[in-house]
Amino acid sequence: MMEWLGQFNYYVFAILMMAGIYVAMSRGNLVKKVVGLNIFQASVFLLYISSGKIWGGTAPILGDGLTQPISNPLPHVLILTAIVVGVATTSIGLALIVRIKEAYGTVEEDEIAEAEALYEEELIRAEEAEA
Amino acid sequence: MIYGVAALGLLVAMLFAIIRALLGPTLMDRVMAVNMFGTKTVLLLAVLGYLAGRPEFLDLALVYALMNFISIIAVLKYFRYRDLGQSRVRS
Amino acid sequence: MMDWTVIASGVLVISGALLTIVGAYGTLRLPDIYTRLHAASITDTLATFLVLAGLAVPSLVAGEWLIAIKLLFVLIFLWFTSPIASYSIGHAAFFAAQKPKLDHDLTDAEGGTA
Amino acid sequence: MSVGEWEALINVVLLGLLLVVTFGIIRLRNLFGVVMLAGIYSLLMAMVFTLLDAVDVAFTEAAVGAGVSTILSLGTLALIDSRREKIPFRFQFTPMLVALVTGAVLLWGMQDMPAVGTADAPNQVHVAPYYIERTPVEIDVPNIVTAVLASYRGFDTLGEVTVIFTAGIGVMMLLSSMPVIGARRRRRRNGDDQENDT
Amino acid sequence: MIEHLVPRILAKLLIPFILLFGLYVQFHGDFGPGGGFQAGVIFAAGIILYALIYGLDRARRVITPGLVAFLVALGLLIYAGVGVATLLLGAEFLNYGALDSHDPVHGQHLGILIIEFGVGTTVAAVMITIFYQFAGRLQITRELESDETDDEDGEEEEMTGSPQ
Repeated sequence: MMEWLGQFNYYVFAILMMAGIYVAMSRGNLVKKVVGLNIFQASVFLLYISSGKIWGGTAPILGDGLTQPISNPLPHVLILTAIVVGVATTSIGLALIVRIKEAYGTVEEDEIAEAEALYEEELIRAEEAEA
Repeated sequence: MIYGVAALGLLVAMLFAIIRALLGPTLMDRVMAVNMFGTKTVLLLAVLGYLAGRPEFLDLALVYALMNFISIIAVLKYFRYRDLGQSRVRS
Repeated sequence: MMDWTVIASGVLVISGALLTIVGAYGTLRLPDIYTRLHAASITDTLATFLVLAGLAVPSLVAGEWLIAIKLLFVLIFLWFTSPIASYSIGHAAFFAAQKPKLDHDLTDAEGGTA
Repeated sequence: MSVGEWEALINVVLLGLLLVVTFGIIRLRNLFGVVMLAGIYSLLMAMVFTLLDAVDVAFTEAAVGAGVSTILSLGTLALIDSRREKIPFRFQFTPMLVALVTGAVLLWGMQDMPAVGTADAPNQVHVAPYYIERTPVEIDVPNIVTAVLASYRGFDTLGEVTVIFTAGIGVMMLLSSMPVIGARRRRRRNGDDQENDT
Repeated sequence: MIEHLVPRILAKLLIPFILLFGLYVQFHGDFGPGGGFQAGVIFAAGIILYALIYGLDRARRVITPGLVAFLVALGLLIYAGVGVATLLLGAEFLNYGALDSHDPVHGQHLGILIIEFGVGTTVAAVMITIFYQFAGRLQITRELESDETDDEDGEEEEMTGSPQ
């Protein structure tokens, strides 16, 4: 009865994944990159949860007098843990950003590369001075 | 049926809130839009529970009401002090 | 008997949803943060009550007290937190030295940050 | 209209809003605004989860996305003191190419997938009925998700908890130590004039 | 934000409810939506709200970082310990049926309850740890670099005249 919907959720998943990849790759700001990765991650969540749904079904919690079909509980389990793990790993990424800011004074990718190049030069010069 | 219509109405209001969050000339407008969006989320979650015929999942709406408040407090603290761990007024 | 429940619930829920739309539309149209906050928070309070009361009607008629009590809790939390969030936002906007837009501001130029 | 059709309709509207918010996130340069929009994104995602019957997942997303994730991002913003992206939005070729190739591959792979929400899709008939039928007999808890999470897939969950544990330790190690090295390097770069009033 | 009367009073009212609700989600997770992961995050959110309102120092005095670090490890140990206990009772790793020798279904109940508690403990403690580290970082850097004022409030785009 829901033929008109088709694979709509999967198309949205594809678009969100593309958007996530694009943000994570194209933006120079590290915080924005992390947000892009989160979008990417959430698109995968959407794929899994969509695949478990039955239209007109009900949540996989048993009760009295349920007549509807029950949606697939397995994707829910996988994604439930993935969300919490996702926020934990995101926090690691953010902590790394904080350390990068403290070390380089910036969170923009090109400025970090510049500072790194400067530091390399400085090291080489110091070695030459010693030799 | 009525719950479906009400849900669509709430979704229209959410669309307005999103537009305000996207346009929002000042940051405060965005914060306000997020807060408003959170309230509407709570309502929509309650309506969705009734739409699906399993209204016992209201715990979700309860969590939203609480979490929304916490995040708004964090936002305002960030705004006011630029430091989430600040404890008393610095001179 | 059944019809009465459905009609009462429907009227309450849909009027609440309409009120939400009005409030959200107000946040789009009004000129500055304080008036927008006004539109959002005041309609939110009543709309929350209407929607949740409308949802509570069928549960109360069916005698599902646990669900009605949970709805009551949601209502109480929203009634506590939503105005206070609005208050805090207004407070922070005031401390960020955003000036309300007055009549002469509006006639001078539209747009621009406060 | 039946309940299923209403669900499908609301699903379409919610996913449309999700796309709007996503493009807002791509376009916006103000980092605080991005964090706010990410909060809205997470709220929308949780509504989609509720609609798709994943109540437990929506519960988690509610607690994590709306609360903790926003607070962590704000904490980071307070620390890095960077309010705006330096580079404005502009079209970049290589990332776009990668994204387009990914999308094309995904669409190609999706051709064989069944439509969303059909009851006879392969993943609905393979292992899910086993869990749904056996849980009342073997575990006897009403929440099948909890049963699968804690008992049938307990080993998996142990691994996940270990990952969370490791992440907590990692953040502890990264942020509780003194930022000496970076500070010294920056001070050397800034010159010696700031050394004396430490 | 302790000097802000209205949020403070509301937080004083809400924090016990949030903690209680976290416990409800934790131990009611078998019957409705909920479980260790969600409960841990909600419980941590209660503590985080306390830290936001009353300041990190007071929160650290209530829930000391040492205690949190202990709880991070304790939760995982509870989880793995249940597995080891089932091993010792002669069943497979994490086969809770062995926990009750008479009724395996009851053993499953018990096992799920215990490991959910372990999960909740670890998740709550990790979230609190992460928040403590992020919120306390500014203090560390300030102490170290009290001479450097990183061009504060130099170029504010959308806010004019930040306080302080």
